[in-house]
Amino acid sequence: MGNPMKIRAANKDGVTEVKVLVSHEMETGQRKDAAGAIVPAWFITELVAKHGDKTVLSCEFGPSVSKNPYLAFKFKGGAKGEKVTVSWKDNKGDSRTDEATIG
Amino acid sequence: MVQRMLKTVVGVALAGAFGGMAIAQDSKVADELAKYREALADGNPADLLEVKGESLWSEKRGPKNASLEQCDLGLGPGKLEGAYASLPKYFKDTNKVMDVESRLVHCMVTLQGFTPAEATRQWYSKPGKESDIEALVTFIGAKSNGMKINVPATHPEEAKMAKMGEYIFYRRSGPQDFSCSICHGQEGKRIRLQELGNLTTQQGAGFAMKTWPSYRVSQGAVWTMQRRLIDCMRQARWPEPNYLADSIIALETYLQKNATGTVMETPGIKR
Amino acid sequence: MKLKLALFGALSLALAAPALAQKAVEVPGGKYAKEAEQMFRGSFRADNPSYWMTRLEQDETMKTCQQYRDNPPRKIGEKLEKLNAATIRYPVDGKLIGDWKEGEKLAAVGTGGHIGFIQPDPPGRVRGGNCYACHELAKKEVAYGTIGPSLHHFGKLRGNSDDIVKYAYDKIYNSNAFSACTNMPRFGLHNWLTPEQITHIVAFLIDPESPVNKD
Amino acid sequence: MNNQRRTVLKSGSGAALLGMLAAAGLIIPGMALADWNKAAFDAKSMADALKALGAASPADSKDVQVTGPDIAENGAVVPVGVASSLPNVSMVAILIEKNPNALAASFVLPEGTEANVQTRVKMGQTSNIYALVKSGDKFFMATKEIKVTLGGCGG
Repeated sequence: MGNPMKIRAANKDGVTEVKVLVSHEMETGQRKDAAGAIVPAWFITELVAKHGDKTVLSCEFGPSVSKNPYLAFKFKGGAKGEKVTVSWKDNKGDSRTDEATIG
Repeated sequence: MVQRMLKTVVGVALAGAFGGMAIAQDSKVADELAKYREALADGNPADLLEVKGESLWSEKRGPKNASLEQCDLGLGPGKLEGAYASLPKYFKDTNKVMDVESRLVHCMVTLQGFTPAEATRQWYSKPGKESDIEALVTFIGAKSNGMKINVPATHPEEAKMAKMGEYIFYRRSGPQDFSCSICHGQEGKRIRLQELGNLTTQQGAGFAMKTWPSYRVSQGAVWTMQRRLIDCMRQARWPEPNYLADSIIALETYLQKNATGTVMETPGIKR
Repeated sequence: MKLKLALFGALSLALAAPALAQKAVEVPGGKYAKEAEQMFRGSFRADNPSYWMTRLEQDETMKTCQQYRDNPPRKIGEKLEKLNAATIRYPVDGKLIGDWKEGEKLAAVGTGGHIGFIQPDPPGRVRGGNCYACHELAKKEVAYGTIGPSLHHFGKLRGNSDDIVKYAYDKIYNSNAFSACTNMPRFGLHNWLTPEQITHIVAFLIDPESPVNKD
Repeated sequence: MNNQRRTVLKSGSGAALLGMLAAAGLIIPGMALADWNKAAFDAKSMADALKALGAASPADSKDVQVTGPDIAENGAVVPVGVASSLPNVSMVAILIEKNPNALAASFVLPEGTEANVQTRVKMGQTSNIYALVKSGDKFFMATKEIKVTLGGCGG
């Protein structure tokens, strides 16, 4: 399940700016632990942002996206009080969805 | 004669131009570095941990199934606003000068019934292994955001700890002849591209202390002040002092005393 | 008689003044210095390997520098400088200029020598001079520190006379031979760098082909 | 979500790509990562990654920008973004030439989403960063070098 995301969404002049911070290890699969063993890859592969039912962004990530991924983008529309939801899933099949209200 | 003069003039102008280029290069580096830091500041992963710390604070846990809400961090049970900024301080109930982490562990032991070993087992996070203490300290620290650091060290025990911290600050040893003061005892210096600050002054200590706890992008984790100082000693190529060791609390007292009056900006984010 | 006394008083005052000025800088820790040392020594795990703990030992230079907050009176400073100058050893073949390319690598490496349980260096980690942490050297490296002076164009400005070469070698081997209580580590004294490695860094500073002396 | 994106992909050269992946046995219906472009993310070189994205030889364009500072204080977190003033941008991607796998992230932008996306990536060393943009059915690209610097105490 992971920890909750931090999602900020603000509408200005008809454009909604969304900023997302995700709690995730984003392990590359190339790092070695203290004992010298490879730490298996573990990273978010897909992330989708929706405004209501409409997808406003879908992303594919590789392991070189930083730990605790950050994402910022803008879409036309969206009004104060409406919801933006963000979902991700990782290569281990874990997933999570959080939502924020447009301010 | 005129020709020679001309040559000199051109030479000086050229030297000036080259000097200017060097400065221009440096200031361009500084500008891009500022851009980098600014880009990180909006979206600090420490915020995620702060939220987690908040729920850990009120969650009933441990053998006594109690929350930490009655924990006294120096300003009274449950009073969090400004508590971080006024630590370390002397506590009558333990007859010790304690920092935020030693006091937090004290509360986990006395209120929640954890053993000290249980409470400190994961005092810092590792990839895939989160630390409750990191989350709680991030939350507690954020409750002092915007407040002034206030560690005057007027109690005799606090004054003594600050003095002992000063001793450790100047203590040189190890295969690199280091002390804290080697890097942090002068104005306007940097190591690689990182500004160091003179920690013996209010300005320097304030600049350093106000942003902790901080998310360290190079580590992918929030570091508490204990973690920060223990790592300084690792970087000095010394052995690591124990977590919550008095000598770390002494250093913290010395630094917070020097920084007193500086407004907190926490959690921070840095290299 | 009265005059004599007054004179004597003035003289002794004058004599005392520098001593007083020196005294104004208190020993770090003040009256708690001894207790602070005990507290510090008591901060480590009892089962630490003993060679780790030797890193807490202070030789006379370290102790004296700490006592004077790295700013010892000139006389004491000179004594330390002599003491440190006597420690300098040279490579067996006597050659003080090595391979600047090796020196360039050593200057950039900041790892090595980390001990402990949290983030020790993995076995076999290269131990470098970490020169860029404190000094500007080759222009192309923008991430340089300013704790020490810029060494850009070191050889270009100073030439490659035997004196300059020996100075560079000696300074890296034992910085305290020149200025007691300097911030710079004593790389040779502590065997942090071997004499041969030091000659490589000397070459990096002196060789006209080294990027330090280009651009 | 997946259906919608598949539609977008199919409308462009992604259809060929899907076909290729399916042929390679990389797409198995119901698999958790069915849609994740494994071939592109696994590609070691820029050229292979671009090929797997269906953008074998994108044209350089002044209307595409890699946003972000020229210098990173640490390679673990490097803020980068892609911005473009080209019309009908439906996809953007960020590639890092010298990383073990060049492709860092790709984004499908439905109509109404601006061609301006920012994220943070890891960089093993100083490298060129490429912003790839799909405008209409053509690919365009821009590049910028980001210097990764070492930190003070040396790890």
